[in-house]
Amino acid sequence: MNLEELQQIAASVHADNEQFDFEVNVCQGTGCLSQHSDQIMAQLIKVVAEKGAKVHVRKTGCMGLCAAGPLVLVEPENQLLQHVGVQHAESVITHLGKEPEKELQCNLREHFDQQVHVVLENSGRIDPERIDEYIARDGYEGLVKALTEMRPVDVVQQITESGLRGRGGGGYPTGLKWGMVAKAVSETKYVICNGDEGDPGAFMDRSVLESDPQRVIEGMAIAAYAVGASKGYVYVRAEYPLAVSRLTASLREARRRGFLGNNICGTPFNFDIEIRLGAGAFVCGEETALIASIEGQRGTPRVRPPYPAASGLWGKPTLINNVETFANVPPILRKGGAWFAAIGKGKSKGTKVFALTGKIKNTGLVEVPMGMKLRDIVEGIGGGVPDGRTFKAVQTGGPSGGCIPAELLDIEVSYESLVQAGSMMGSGGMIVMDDTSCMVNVAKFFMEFCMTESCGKCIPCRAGTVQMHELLSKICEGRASMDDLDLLIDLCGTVKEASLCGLGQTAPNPVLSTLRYFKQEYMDHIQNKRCSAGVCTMTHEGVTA
Amino acid sequence: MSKLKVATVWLDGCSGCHMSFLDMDERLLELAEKIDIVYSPIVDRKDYPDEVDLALVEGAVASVDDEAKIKKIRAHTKFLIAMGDCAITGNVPSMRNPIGPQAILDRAYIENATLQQQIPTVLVPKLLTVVRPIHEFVKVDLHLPGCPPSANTFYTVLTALLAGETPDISALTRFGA
Amino acid sequence: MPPITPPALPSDDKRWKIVSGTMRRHGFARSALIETLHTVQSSFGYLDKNAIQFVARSLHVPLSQAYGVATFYHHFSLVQPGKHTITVCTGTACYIKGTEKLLGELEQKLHIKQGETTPDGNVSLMTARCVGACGRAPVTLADGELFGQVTSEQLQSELERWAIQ
Amino acid sequence: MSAATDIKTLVINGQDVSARPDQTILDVARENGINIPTLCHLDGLTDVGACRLCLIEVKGQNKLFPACVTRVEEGMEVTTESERLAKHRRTILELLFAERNHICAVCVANGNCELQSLSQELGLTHVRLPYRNPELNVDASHERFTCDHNRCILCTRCVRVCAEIEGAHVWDVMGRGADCKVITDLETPWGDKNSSCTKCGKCVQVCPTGALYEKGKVGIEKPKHPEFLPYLNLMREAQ
Repeated sequence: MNLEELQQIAASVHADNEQFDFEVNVCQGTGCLSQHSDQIMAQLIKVVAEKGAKVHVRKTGCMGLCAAGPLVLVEPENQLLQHVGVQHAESVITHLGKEPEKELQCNLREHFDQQVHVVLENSGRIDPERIDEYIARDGYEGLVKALTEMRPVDVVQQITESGLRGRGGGGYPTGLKWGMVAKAVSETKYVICNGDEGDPGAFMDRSVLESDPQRVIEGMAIAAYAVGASKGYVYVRAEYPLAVSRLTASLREARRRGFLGNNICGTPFNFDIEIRLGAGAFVCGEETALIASIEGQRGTPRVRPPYPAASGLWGKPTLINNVETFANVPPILRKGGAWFAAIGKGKSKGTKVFALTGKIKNTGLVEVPMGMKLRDIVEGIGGGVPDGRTFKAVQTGGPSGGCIPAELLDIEVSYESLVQAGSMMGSGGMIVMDDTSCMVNVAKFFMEFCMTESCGKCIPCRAGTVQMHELLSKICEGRASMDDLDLLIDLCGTVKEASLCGLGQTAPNPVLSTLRYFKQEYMDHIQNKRCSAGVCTMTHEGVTA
Repeated sequence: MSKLKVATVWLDGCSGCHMSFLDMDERLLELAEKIDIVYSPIVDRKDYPDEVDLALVEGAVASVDDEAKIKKIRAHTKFLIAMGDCAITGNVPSMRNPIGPQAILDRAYIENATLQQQIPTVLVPKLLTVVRPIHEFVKVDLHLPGCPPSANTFYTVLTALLAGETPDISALTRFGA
Repeated sequence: MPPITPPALPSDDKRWKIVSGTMRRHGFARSALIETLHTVQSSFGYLDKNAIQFVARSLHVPLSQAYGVATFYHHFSLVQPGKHTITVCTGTACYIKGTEKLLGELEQKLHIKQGETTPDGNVSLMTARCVGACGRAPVTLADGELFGQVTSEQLQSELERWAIQ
Repeated sequence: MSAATDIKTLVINGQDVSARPDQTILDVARENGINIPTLCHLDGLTDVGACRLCLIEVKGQNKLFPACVTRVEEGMEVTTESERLAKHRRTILELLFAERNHICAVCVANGNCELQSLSQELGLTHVRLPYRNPELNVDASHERFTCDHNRCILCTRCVRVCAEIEGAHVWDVMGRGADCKVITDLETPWGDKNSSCTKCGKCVQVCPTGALYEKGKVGIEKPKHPEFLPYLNLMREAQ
């Protein structure tokens, strides 16, 4: 395969599409599928066949605005249709080229116009299981370019220049990581894609794997070439069956087209990928735990160093990046590191995909340039809080992150600014809360999560999260004293500083950040036995047998 | 100078701490020059005095009665010492905690009783669901672990306190000592 | 390493061949433990001690290690699930949208706690740590089928349907 | 490279010390008479860095490092005692005491227990956290030994000694988080007729508390002897 052959494939796809007057893309992501978008698609195909219309009905991945699902996108008009039901199929087809029915029109300009799609550029626009459609949208150009025109060190250089940082949460510079693995001396090296998206309230990785799996495969192959690996693993949550099946099909397609296997693109480069299923353990998002899990063991993290870059899977140098990180790689190779570095602000380059959920109008998946104001995401793209309620906080970073209050809505979204605000970027969950959410209860919710997800290896996390959860329950039930609050703060300190891995070290964050911005709510629960949001039920201590 | 008013209290414990206290033997006489025992299972007085300078509390809080007592004691005591493991950790009385009070009552009064199998309710204080150390109910000024703390420990700690010094507890005793 | 002769299949049940196939595909490597347990779980619905022992012996994994792995991952169940399973998502987005209340109602209606199965073996009530459909919160899975923006009435009718079947 | 250039020099608590590059801070500290508290570490077993008691401070780094698995580096300035470390260590012990049912007074290991002596060493006179009081079982099915989960601190020394030294891997950890428990085989009784236990007793010797003990023996009269481990390792290397 060379660039010319790629272009030929692309041309044939374009020629195929030319035969049609219209393309009707039907979202078949998890969100829309739960509203039977598969039946809608079948009905659309039926109507098209009956009418003999020159319309291509295409199954695609996620279109982002899950709140308005099931979604249908009509091309070339680029008209998005919302809340489409089976009963609308006839109308959708007959209105092609004309103005669609009023109730179906989705014209949320403020939602779409401020977004910049790099990772999601193909989501909702291609059939995720047809590799040629990916190729038709410049897919695999990056890999071919890397293999035929660049040395591994040049690839690393481009990534470094792009300023891309780990999208899994930590924000470690990707180029630096690649360089370390590339320099490690070993016959065998591995590339692992971390798709163990465990943050509750985050579904970016699921969506990318469902909507544009080839992009991740290409990113991994480029990485493997850059670091000198010949074997890769994608670790996906078992809770994502659709992502797994699309990825499986895509791996087969990639092998068929010769992007995986031996002598890729006629070069001596060999690389193949296997899928490994997670089995319901949040801690496996931690890289050493994930490695243990791929090795077939209990997913308990181990002390670093040595880092996986030096000693990872089966003791070999291993590159681990998150799904979204790999998904950013193909366009960087295609358009150059400098292009990517021009998007974003400061030390946070490129875009970030967020899963915008909770008490917000436009729930769904959004991709924005780094450095955008939080307010623009919540109020602009998200459309603000519904039902006339008041915004209270936005939670980012999942159980490792924190809650950002209204007065900080004008901060820019970057790795540094979010940490400064007591939260973190995390993998991209962004959960909006209104005045019906009790912040102490939210802290308790996250603590319960950390407690049940703690692997149990180190004492501060295993036993500390249990005690913190107990103290938070006491506060929520109106049984706590000020001494209990002091004890909670004290425990936060030890769990944060003494835990072995990131799960424990960040477990106190939701408590610390809510204490920082919503201390009054804690005091209200403790001193006045009152929950202003009306979430907590105060009970009195049972004293008898 | 007036003598220090000292109380010793017996909650849910085996009285071993009190025995050990008495094991100070002749040193008790020496202490008696500086302290008055104003309330104790080993003196006559039945009600807790209004003002006590120092109280040594043995035993865990296991019943509603214990709970009321410890709160009253705290209110009328300047310096409160948790004496021995039961007061500090729950110790042996707390071994029923995993199975709950009903199981323990059944075993004692029904399963192991040869006659009159019934659980007493009159004049017997109600048990708490869990036995807990006293510091979970009131502020404790000094913890003196041991099962029981030795007579030497008592002597060293009390003489240090009388001299206005802070004793190094861990150098003297530990849990289970 | 000497060639591995796997132990005999526990019974004639054809599903053991599927399990054995997974192990063979991975060359009976120890690292295939989790993959194989996945196959057991999807074939039999749960892992019993016999199955864990068979897999452990076949892959030369110590019994305690295999059991440690099987009990570490919450996806694996060591008890037989009910005929139907209702899974309530307890992810953050669902929590914010009131999933706790739904779960409480289900517990009350079924007279079981989360993670348990009704005494008649008809319904298991499970929770999931986010199924990634947060845009449709609150979410539940009824026998694997995803329901978004679910209401207690919907759940009630689903339960009634199962009760008749 | 000559051996001499391989020697690292570092400072621990203001004291200049030298070390081989493969040594951990814990090794070097103990060689030089500096005590760092540990529970999961045992000479002769691989380290897991799980108990977090051996955390130390390194100058210029805000993070704390577990001494048992942190290799020495040239010029490192290590502090093993500070208010911050003491606080964390005491809290860790409190968490352990509160987690299960450690009733020292009636424990077989009373007087020979590492958890108990550490609490004294670190000046812990009471536990601020509420006791969890879990209901845990005692497995006395083995003809010679008993496993009392009430006293287990999940240090995994038994798991490691059985797998690494005895080579039987009878023990492992099951469950997750607070539900973790050491088990033999498929959570089957230790003394089961099909048990893979070799009855060597190494696990009992390395157990720091009263979780594993020999029947008919009380700790105070029968201290444990884990010193055989480095010896076994030496002899194994000599083969």
